Amino acid sequence: MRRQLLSQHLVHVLMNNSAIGSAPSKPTRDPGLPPDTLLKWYDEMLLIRRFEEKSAQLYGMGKIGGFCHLYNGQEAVSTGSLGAINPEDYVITAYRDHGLAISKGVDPRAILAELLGKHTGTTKGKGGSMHIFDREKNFLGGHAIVGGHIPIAAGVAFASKYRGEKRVCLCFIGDGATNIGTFHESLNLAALWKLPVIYIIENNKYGMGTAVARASAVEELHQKAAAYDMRNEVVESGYDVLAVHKAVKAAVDHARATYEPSLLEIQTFRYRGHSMSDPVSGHYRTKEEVETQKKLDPLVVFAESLKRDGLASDEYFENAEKRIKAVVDECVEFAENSPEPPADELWKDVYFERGGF
Amino acid sequence: MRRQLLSQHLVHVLMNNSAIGSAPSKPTRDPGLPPDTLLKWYDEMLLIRRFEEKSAQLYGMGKIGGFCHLYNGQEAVSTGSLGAINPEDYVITAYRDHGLAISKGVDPRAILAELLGKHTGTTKGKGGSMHIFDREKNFLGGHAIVGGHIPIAAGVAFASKYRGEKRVCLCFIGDGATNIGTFHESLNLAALWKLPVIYIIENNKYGMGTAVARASAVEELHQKAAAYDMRNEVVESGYDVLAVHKAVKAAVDHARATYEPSLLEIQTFRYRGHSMSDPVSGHYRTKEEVETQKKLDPLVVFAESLKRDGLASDEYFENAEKRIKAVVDECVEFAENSPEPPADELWKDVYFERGGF
Amino acid sequence: MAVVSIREALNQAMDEEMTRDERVFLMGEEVAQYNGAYKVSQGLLQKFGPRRIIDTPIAEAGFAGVGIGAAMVGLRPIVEFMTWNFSLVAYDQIVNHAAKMLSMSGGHFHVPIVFRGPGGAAHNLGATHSQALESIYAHIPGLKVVMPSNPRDAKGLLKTAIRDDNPIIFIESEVMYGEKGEIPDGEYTIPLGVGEILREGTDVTVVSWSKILQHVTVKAVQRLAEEGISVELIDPRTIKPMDWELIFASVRKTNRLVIVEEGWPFAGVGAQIVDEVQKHCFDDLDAPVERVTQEDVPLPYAHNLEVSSLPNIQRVIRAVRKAMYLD
Amino acid sequence: MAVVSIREALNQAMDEEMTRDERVFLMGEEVAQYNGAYKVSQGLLQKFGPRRIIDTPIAEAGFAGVGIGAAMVGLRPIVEFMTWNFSLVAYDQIVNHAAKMLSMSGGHFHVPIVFRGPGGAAHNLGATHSQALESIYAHIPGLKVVMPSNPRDAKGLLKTAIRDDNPIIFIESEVMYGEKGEIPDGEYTIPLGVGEILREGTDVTVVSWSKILQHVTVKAVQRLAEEGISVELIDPRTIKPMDWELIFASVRKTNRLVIVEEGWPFAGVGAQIVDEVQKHCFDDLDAPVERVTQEDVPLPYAHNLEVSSLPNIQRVIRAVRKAMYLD
Ligand SMILES: Cc1ncc(C[n+]2csc(CCOP(=O)(O)OP(=O)(O)O)c2C)c(N)n1
Ligand SMILES: Cc1ncc(C[n+]2csc(CCOP(=O)(O)OP(=O)(O)O)c2C)c(N)n1
Ligand SMILES: [Mg+2]
Ligand SMILES: [Mg+2]
Repeated sequence: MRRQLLSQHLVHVLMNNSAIGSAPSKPTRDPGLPPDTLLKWYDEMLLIRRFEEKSAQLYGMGKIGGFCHLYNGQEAVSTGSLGAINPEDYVITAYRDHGLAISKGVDPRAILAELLGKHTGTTKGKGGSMHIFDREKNFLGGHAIVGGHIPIAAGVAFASKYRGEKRVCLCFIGDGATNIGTFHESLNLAALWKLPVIYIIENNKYGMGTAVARASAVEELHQKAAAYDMRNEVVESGYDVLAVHKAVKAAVDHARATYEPSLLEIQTFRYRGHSMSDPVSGHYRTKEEVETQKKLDPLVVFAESLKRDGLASDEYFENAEKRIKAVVDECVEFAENSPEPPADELWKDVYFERGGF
Repeated sequence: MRRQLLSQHLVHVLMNNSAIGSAPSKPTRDPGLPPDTLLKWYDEMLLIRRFEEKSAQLYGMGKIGGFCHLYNGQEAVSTGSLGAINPEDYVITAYRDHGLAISKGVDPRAILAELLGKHTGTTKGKGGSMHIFDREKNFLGGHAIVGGHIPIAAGVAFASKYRGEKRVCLCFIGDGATNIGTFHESLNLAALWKLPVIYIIENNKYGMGTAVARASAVEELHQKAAAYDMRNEVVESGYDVLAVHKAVKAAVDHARATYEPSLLEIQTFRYRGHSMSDPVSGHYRTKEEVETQKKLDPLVVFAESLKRDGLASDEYFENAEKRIKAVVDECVEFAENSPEPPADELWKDVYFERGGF
Repeated sequence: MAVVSIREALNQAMDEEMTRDERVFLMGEEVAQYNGAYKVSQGLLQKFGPRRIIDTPIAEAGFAGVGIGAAMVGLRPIVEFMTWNFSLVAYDQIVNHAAKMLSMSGGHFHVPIVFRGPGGAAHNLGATHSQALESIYAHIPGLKVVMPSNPRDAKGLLKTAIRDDNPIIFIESEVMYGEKGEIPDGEYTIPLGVGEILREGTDVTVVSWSKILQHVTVKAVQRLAEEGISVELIDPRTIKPMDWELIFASVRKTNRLVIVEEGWPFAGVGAQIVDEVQKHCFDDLDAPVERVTQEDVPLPYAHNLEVSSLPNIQRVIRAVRKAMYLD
Repeated sequence: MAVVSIREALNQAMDEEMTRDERVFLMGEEVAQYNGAYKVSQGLLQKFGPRRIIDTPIAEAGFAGVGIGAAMVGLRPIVEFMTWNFSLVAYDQIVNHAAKMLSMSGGHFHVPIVFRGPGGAAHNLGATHSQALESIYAHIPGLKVVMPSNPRDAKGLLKTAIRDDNPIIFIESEVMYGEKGEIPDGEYTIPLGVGEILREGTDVTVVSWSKILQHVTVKAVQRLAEEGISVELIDPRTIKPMDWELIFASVRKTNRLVIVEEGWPFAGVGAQIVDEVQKHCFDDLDAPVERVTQEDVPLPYAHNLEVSSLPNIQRVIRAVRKAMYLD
């Protein structure tokens, strides 16, 4: 069982490396990745982390309402994956979407304004946390119905192929979402029609309070690709942005070359509860489990590897914290000072009025 | 590809056996099967065949309305499968349900009356051809929405296990139906919860006019079980009632012993069009293909093997035709002479009024 | 004026729009090789090839979602449901994704898509295969619902629907594909939301649409005319947005209203018409609004029960006479 | 009389019925280990064990179907949707299978099942997570739709629903679980299809249900009482079958009717009430029936827009005054 493999791997890592974070024993860095790209990735991951921490604070203060699903712990998936595509490529995901939106270049100020229900938000305050969209950045949401966006991703890839373009679509899926019907229908369609979509399971081990093994008859979720003869791969070290990047890059290259889809399973972990109303641990997972997982924090692991490779010093990381804090502060100021949507927005965007694109 | 394997197998059979029907080179007969059971099976398959031919006639005469999906060519699946279970076991299928209903012991007179929309029909004329039901016989339909009955079958098996019974549920599924979401959700649930359901794909190579390879990313449909770690088997010689029986029996035994489900793929062929309004060949398959497949007719194959094993003579088969003709004639007389449902039936069976079971 | 069937009219609409706009494509079960279960897409595969006329597996939620995704990034899909009954497995895609995308994305992504196919009862298809489902779609903001009753409207409305930038529920009738009528020569479109007065009258307004309009209501109105009752007959053509002013104006003239629809009564489209009319024409109404609907039961298979469940000429005549206090 | 929350009331109902009848079980996402996303099943896993309190994967169509199959062969499932919004992916199972099984099987198989969970808007959940969907279920023959507004009814109606032999759509309110009220001591049930007059009055009848009744309508009616307007307030409790006679009798007394509901207007439940009332009480009505509904748009996330879309006290007061020709 993959679950066991991962635990063994974890144990191995923890036992053989005194310095936490030096986990990837073999270097996974693509030699073609320039140092400043790597530093940019680090900054991005840090921004996501600090952005989410701030969101949690603002939620606690009652400034953010509704459901709010944070990404803490999964940053390497977002940054590693989106680092493998181009701006014209598409990204779509479920409701746990802040991190991916930031990686796709969506203005974090607009994201935070959205969380606060402001008119300057990504969707004018209409979608909220679960529905971040940005047409210009090719960020297609933010979707709150589990499984609902999976066929939509295939459709986006369909359009790309229809037009003879090489644009790919990355579609992020929770482990829990692999049990719903649209997952199956979409993977079959994507494989049958050879659509350039890369389905990326963010296996954070739980769908709300339900562990993978209590929801899915197979724990090796990438194995579900067998039912569609689909190219697939598992990344057990999903805390390692370089490992994630490598796997996604290979899938993207394959899709561009052949239009063929892939199913990737990236093993990761969420540090917070399912949403802000769910405690970090309790009913379904122990404090110990969370703490153990946190020992392979994607930011720490990446920082250690950057240091080891001589690409960044302690000073760099201190400065990064400051720079990122300033960005997050700016987001808060922007969001807090933005106006609510005007009353007549209620009637807008119900039907599209312009006569075509 | 399984498809190719089958064709090779076909060629092999046709080349090496001058007598059509001596196909199964190794004897597949379970030594525990008494001769009179085998003869009963032959009679049953013949009844299904003649019943369907009569239905086609009556449809042509305008006496049967709506959609009518005939079973000709698939008789070995029905008889072989249901020969492996007991009366208290459950059977559920889609709209191509006459043959399975007959094998489950549903009164063929009532089935024909149903097709004619008569009050003496299996469902008082309310369900029609696509919705044959019989509570007493544990025949749970007859369901016209593709995929709709697949989770229901899991629920029936769930109830069996809930009560600690050993009753199994056989659920028949078209090849086309393996692409819909409920198939996936149901197999996952059945495997996860260990439900005693045997999912039997009747792979007759087409879903309406769509060949398997144009609808499913894998042609080896039983391979879809891999996504659920489910026990599975393919029967390439689905024209051979003994081969079908053997595979289903093994799955049923396994389910009774362990509560575990299986996914079986039985390769078969329908001789008629998809429904009565679809021609036998044309748009999507050639006359030659149909004729070639008919050379492995389940009735002929079975008759030859009975003769070879010395269990039945030519005389037996002549008599069988007469007996079965009499049964079908009786069905027609019964159905034709039965009354329409009375007008007030419209308001019955909308809500169940009795106070519990 | 050419005389064509509704099938041909729909086919022409798709053909012309696909010729006009490279972004339009057709997808659905059996639409390509088989030329459509009801042959509405006859010849389109041959003309446009498999890139634009696409057979799908049986996976309505999946291919509806594919259409939505393609529409979000600039294509203009036509998604055929073999019948609307099967759209229920894709209901979430239509209601939670197609209908809400524009609003939830704050205007970033609109979804120009036409979902089309036959609706309503045919003959002896039983409860799951005979449903008139306009109400459960018209209930949803973000959708438009279109139901043509003749070849001219079928073509003109479908062309407009394909050019519209919103998700459209386009419901044809399963038993009317072969019915013929005149259509204008050359290019034309018919706006959504505009109803038509099929027959002017003074005694009572009757609103009805699609098959029931043509197979039942029109005939009942003819019989009533022979009795000397002057019906003003309205085909709204679009269910949502409904042409309220046309209906109100007529009711203000006739002071009576009968609605004849195929769907079930409870919270059906007709109920909404009653609501709007009693609100806007309260003092004009001389009698309760009468509705003729399918009985509130799953439609049985047997011919006699099926017939007695669906609206029929007698029931329409009775309703009109009741609205006129003639019985 | 004990004072309990709606959450506790529902929990007691399930607990008592599961104790009483071995065939009853509960299935849904997070209902067991997590004690329910809204804690309605708190403690039930501990009491009844994993055989009868069952966590499901995210597969609503799948587990709804499992419930239907189990019900066909004699169990009595309670299927929880984490919210009713997610039932849309299972809509086909409910509409084409649960609702039609008895009829299509000619009486062979009835489906005693309760589908339950929270419905309606909570706060800032956005368009897909805020829907009041009673209309699309009440439209379907074969289903009953129940919507309690207080702990006493929640318990009594849920117990009746579990004992009923038909598929029941039981819609709770996502934001009312913590609200408390008195419930009778000991065993009791409340029949389906029987409404309740919450307050007698003479000037105008108001019909409203579930959260909007308690959070909006009751308060509006209080304010109106302060203005000297005497409202007869009716909680139908069951949407289908609706207690028509109770409503008709009230309208015959007050001659005016206002309906306040959370759902969208077009072909909503309120439209059906208008239809029935104008038909049966035409000569009794002194003014058009007024409806207060959610605006016909997908519900936005931002607080101010959400509030302005949903029915509120001001709009109810305005509607009542309008029905009384007071403005
Ligand atoms: C169809 C549907 N059913 C249920 C829900 C409620 N729900 C929201 S998130 C969630 C868990 C999803 O888990 P997973 O796919 O693993 O994603 P993660 O939250 O771990 O990122 C559930 C059950 C929903 N939004 N949609
Ligand atoms: C959800 C749904 N979509 C479409 C249909 C129309 N339809 C009826 S049968 C059928 C083909 C099914 O093929 P298969 O599963 O292979 O079964 P077979 O007819 O070969 O026995 C289709 C598309 C339907 N009944 N239900
Ligand atoms: Mg998860
Ligand atoms: Mg088939």
